[in-house]
Amino acid sequence: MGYELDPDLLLAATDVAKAYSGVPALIDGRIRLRRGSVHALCGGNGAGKSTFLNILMGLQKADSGTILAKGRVVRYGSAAEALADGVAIITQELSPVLDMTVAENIYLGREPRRGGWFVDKKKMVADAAALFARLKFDIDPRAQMRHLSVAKIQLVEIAKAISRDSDILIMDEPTSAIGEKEAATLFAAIASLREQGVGIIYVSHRLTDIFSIADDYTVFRDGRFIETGSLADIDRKRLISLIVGRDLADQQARPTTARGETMIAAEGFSRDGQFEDISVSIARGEIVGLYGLMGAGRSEFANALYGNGRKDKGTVTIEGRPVEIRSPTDALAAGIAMITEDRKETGLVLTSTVSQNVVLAALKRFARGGFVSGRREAEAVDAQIKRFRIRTASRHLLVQHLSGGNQQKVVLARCIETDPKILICDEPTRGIDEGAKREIYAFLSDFAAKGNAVLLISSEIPEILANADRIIVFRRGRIAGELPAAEASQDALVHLAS
Amino acid sequence: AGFGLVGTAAAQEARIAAVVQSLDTEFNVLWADAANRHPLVEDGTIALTVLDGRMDALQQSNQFDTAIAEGYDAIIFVPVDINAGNDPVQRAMEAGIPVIGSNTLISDTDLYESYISSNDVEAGRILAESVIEKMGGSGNVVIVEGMIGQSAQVQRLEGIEEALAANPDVTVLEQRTANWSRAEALSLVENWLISRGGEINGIIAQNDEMAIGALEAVKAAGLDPAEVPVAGVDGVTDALLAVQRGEMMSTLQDADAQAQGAIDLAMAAIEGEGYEPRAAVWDVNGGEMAWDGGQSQQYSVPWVPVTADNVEDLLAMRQNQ
Amino acid sequence: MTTELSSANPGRARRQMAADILSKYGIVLAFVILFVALSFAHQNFLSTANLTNVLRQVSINGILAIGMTYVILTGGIDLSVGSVLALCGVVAGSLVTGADPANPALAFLAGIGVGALVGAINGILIARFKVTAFVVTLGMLSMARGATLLYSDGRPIPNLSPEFRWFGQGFVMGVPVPVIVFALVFIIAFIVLRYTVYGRWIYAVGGNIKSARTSGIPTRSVIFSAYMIMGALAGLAGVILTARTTSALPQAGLGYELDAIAAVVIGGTSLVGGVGSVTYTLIGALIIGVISNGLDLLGVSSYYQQIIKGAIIVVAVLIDRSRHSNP
Amino acid sequence: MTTELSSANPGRARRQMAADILSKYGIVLAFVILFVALSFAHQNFLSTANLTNVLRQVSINGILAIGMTYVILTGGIDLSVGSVLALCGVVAGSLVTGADPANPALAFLAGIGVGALVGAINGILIARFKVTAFVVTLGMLSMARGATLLYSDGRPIPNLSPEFRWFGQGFVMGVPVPVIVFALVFIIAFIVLRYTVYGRWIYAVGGNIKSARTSGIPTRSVIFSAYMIMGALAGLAGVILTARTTSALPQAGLGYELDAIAAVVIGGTSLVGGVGSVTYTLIGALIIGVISNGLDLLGVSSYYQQIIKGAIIVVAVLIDRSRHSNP
Ligand SMILES: Nc1ncnc2c1ncn2[C@@H]1O[C@H](COP(=O)(O)OP(=O)(O)OP(=O)(O)O)[C@@H](O)[C@H]1O
Ligand SMILES: Nc1ncnc2c1ncn2[C@@H]1O[C@H](COP(=O)(O)OP(=O)(O)OP(=O)(O)O)[C@@H](O)[C@H]1O
Ligand SMILES: [Mg+2]
Ligand SMILES: [Mg+2]
Repeated sequence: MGYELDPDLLLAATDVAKAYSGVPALIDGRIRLRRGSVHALCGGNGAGKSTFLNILMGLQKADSGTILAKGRVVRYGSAAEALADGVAIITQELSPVLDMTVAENIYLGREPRRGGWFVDKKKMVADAAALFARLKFDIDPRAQMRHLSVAKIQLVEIAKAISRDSDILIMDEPTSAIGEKEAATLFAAIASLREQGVGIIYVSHRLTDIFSIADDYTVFRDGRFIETGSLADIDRKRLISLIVGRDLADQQARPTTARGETMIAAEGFSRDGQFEDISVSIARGEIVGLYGLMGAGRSEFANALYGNGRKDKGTVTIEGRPVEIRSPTDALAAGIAMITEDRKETGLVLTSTVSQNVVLAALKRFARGGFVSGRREAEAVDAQIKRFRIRTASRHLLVQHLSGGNQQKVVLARCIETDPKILICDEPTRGIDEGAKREIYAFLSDFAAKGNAVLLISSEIPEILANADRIIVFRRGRIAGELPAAEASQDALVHLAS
Repeated sequence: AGFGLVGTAAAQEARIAAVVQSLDTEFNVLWADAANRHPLVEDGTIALTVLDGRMDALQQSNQFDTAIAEGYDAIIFVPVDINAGNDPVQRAMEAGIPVIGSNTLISDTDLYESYISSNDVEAGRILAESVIEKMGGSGNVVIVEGMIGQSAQVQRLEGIEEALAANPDVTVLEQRTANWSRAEALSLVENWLISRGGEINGIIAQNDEMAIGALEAVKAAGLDPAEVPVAGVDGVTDALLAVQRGEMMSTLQDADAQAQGAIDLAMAAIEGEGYEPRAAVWDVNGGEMAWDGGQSQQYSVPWVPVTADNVEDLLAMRQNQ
Repeated sequence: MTTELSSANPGRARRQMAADILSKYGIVLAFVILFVALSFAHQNFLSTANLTNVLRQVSINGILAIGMTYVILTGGIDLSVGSVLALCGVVAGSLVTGADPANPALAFLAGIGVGALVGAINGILIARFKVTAFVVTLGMLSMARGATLLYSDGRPIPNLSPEFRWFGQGFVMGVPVPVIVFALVFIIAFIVLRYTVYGRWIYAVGGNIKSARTSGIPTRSVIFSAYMIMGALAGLAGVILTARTTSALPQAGLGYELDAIAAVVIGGTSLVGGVGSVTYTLIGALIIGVISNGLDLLGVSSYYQQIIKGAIIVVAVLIDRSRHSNP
Repeated sequence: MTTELSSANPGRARRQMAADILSKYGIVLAFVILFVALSFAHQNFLSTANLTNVLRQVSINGILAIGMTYVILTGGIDLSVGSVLALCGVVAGSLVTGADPANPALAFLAGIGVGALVGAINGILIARFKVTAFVVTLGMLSMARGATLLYSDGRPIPNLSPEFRWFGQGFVMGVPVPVIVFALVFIIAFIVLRYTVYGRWIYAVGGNIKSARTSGIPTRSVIFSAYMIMGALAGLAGVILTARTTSALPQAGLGYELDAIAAVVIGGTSLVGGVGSVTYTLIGALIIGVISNGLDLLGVSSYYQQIIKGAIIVVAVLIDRSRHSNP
């Protein structure tokens, strides 16, 4: 299959395939990336996007396929080769060196040198500071990576990739962990890179973003190439149906339900330096949204509520009875379940199987006399796999081998297996595709309607507007205000939060 | 820093450091206990500190440095290694601290003020001969060795080889280390009894611990210890008991004589002529070894073959050790 | 769901399958190769007497290695097992000697009890006070050995009652008692790890302790209990070794920690925690035991034995390596 | 960024600072306490002669521990150091004995060279063939010891030339040569880790190998080189030990791996890799050395020594624990 030597064609890949243990992850990966364009790679969870991109980058080996970069056939054996060839990636799974500083992470492997061998720390920090200034990221280059929130880690990875001055830049869900404000800064950076002739492959499940920044699209489904074209020629609805493989009905506006009696009330939660005097109560049937800018302290508060972190002050009552929650064990016993923000750090046991992860928090329900009933476990897990359309070769697959979005679904399934009456969701749709998102929203709505309570933390304003009954806004560790969803708007929220 | 938790020494008290091989092994424990039972130690005239060399020549060298810095009046030395022991002794002597050798030796014994020991080459010979004799002067033996490279292993092997050279009808089937360990020797001999089936006529073990392991293997294989003689060296309690049962042979190394004798020699070096020894081994106290006014450089404690006749006495003595 | 394509290239699929089997059972394969090679190399290797021998020799290290599997699965390590074994051995031994020996079962339980107690101390320091397992158990290695020497005055305790020695030397229907004990320990450990809630917790704690905590697992208790189980098993091994060597030896068990950890690691259990099983540990222990036995049978000299032994262990794991290699 | 809130409570801020200092320098504090206590406990402890002694005693383990820091920082471990030390010692020793001893510098370099070679073998198996470091180096522990015994025929090599012995026994301006060598090794290792690109790479590989690989760091070469450095340093330690004990001992270095690892871990370097420094390792090695020296000075009996030594190590790290405790 001959390619016309188009000088504007930065990258062309065809027939890229990859299977794990005989199960294909990618069957027919294709893309044509033009110089100075943003190319959106779309597909549902497990469609093979990350697999494809990792192959382009030399992080994984393809079983077959041809890759043409800047007119040459390439087959990168390692990321180092790809980097040397001007290809850089922001991987979906963040993997920073936590015990290093921000600047060290950014210049890892290409440290500015002095005298040949020595690291020029001053220059490194100065360069990093300049980079952040250019990108308008508010990060201290000397900060220890370990102390950053997930969002900031994501920003660092973005800055790192951009700083490589490569002409092909791959971004695998770069905005899944960051807020709207930071996303806007990123888009500005992308725009300026495009000006300079860089070609960007951009993966995101946020279609709004795609329509605002991308020029072309390519859709994968179940490992297969489906369609490619210019975004100017397609509308949102058709793109969704290409991704999902069927038509999705428009999302129903959340019905305004009557508030029942209070289910859970947190009073006066404080932790020095992180949040101060937070009181939140949720009624039966209610979904309370928690909005705030990055680092506003929402996650810290939610974790403290769940017993997964220290609090200095604060009391909790559930259905009018005071309860003492010192650990997640207490929380679960009181009927609270939580989807934590970082599925890899605090959500999943990556070395265990899908099945083991799904039942982990509710093992006692599957056990008699301490022994786990394999049959009941299998039934429950299969039901969850079906319910959330978890794309996995089997329930015995190690969860580390699932695609990012499917991992997130496993976390959700695990929480539901505990049969909670209060669900805390910290960014529950991180990396989840449009179809599955709808299912999750429907689930939350349905869950609340059964007389349960939901605390929904989200940095996606549309998500929070569409799903919460009432929205509480955090600003720098304090409650800045509260709005009924009906009266809330994008502007109102942003105004309160900043 | 004028006061100490330990060692507020009275002026007339003699301070002696004993650097021993390892207090994990029964013989060294017997040695140390015997030293502590020396009359002058018991009555407080001598402050004795036993330093555990943990079977490491470097550790012992370090302990010499510590003892020299501490200004002990004398050092008694049971070296781990025959060659590596020379240098620390020289350092101590140069610092004016007399060093008395005991039990195992260093290669340059001239460095010692004096030393008291039993000859390990001789032990090896006695050991091998006792097995060969039981075998009627011909047949196949296996040898279980101590930790390779240590002086007892090297010297006892030398003695064993001398005895074997004198008995050309005896063939060595297998020879391996069990690192002085009973458990290791047990497995080793179990395995040999399988690979060499009925061929083994005698087992020579370089110490009693390993001999007992071998003996247990022999018994577990359903063999009669009288048919497959086993012998070791040292005279540890379990070995005495086994000899008493008629199941093995052993040669007693007299820990009391070596330890208490060394203390007397150290005191003679400190106090000079006219010091009267207190240990029971000396002729002046009714024992069998010549004191000679403490002026000799070398004293040789005889090996005591453990026999059916003396084993009861030895066991009774062990009760008090 | 996505089976359509897997049949597209049968050659590749078959090769993939072979690689999968190797990756899953590589160490078993290595063991089989070793076993078959030794069967040809020495005619007595396959005799009942020798196989019984091997199993009995493996039992002490095997029991320790099973406990070690639990500890390592939680992401920890226990260096104190050799010393704890000795301590429990002298305590048990001291009860069944002299004119009026105690009931052997009592001594048996006392040995295990002391082990469990020491394990509990390790466990508290690690789980509650968050001191690194390596340091705690290294300290305990030293402390337990000191305590052993102190308790026994540095001397072996002889004259153990014959009833007690049965635990090490006896047979039940032709099978040595240590082997029976080992088999029981293995079966129980296997069932617990594989089928119980507690077993799941062990894996989860080692796999990701933060996630385990978020899932409501009492992580501290799980870690604590793993060290206590290890201690109890070290005690059990100490009792059996003592009964087998006919006296309680204060210097027993020197360096056993490395052998136990080796069995676990050769079996492929990850030192990081969360991955592994007692079955593979069993294979690991058998590999170590069979090498020693085989080289003794073949009459290989001390020097070469060490070289060959080291080389075989590395090669066995090399055969198995694909299981752990990063892609 | 969140300063508004944190400054709200100055008392807390001060306490936080104290906790930070403790967490950063906890082990230094533990060392200082130990040091001061020993100065009071024994009047000779602070004498120049004794402090020189301590440093000389620490130097062997210190050199090994510095190499071990490199290896552990990459997330690995090296159990073979004791055996490699012995091997290099006998090789170097064999060159400088007899009627026509070689140039001591040659023997010195030969010892280091053999160590580097063995380290390279470890490194290839680990970095290239992806066999677990624990298994490779455990195998090497056995193989190198066997090779040592074979080479020396199981006997010490005596009568080393006086020039060679200078490496262990000599002084330069009143400072023992081993101490000078140790200091040089420390300074170089410190500078390399702290200021060079290679040092950054070591941390990166241990901190997150995936990320290091994605950033284009030659991870294999980095891992390989760490084992080679460790091997060379084990060789260096072997040469010095041989020169110090005046004969080359085939059984030297037994169990030294645990002491070296202990120094690293007591210093707070994480066994998982990526965190730690040679400075803390130095403190760790000094703690171990000072305990041994102090207890010997005080004439504490051997059994109690083991108990106390174990306890002090645990307590020292307990003081330091806040640094590693999960929040
Ligand atoms: N090592 C592996 N073993 C088995 N299956 C794997 C492995 N790695 C990936 N897969 C499978 O490959 C498929 C494609 O995964 P990939 O990560 O490429 O999806 P994705 O399109 O990036 O999805 P997401 O939007 O959720 O990130 C998934 O079904 C996943 O389970
Ligand atoms: N381990 C830590 N050490 C120091 N600071 C931390 C640590 N963890 C979090 N923080 C800081 O605490 C603040 C609150 O973070 P938190 O994650 O609760 O914010 P958030 O409102 O959930 O925002 P988002 O999750 O969108 O980033 C942030 O500034 C974060 O950087
Ligand atoms: Mg993906
Ligand atoms: Mg958050």
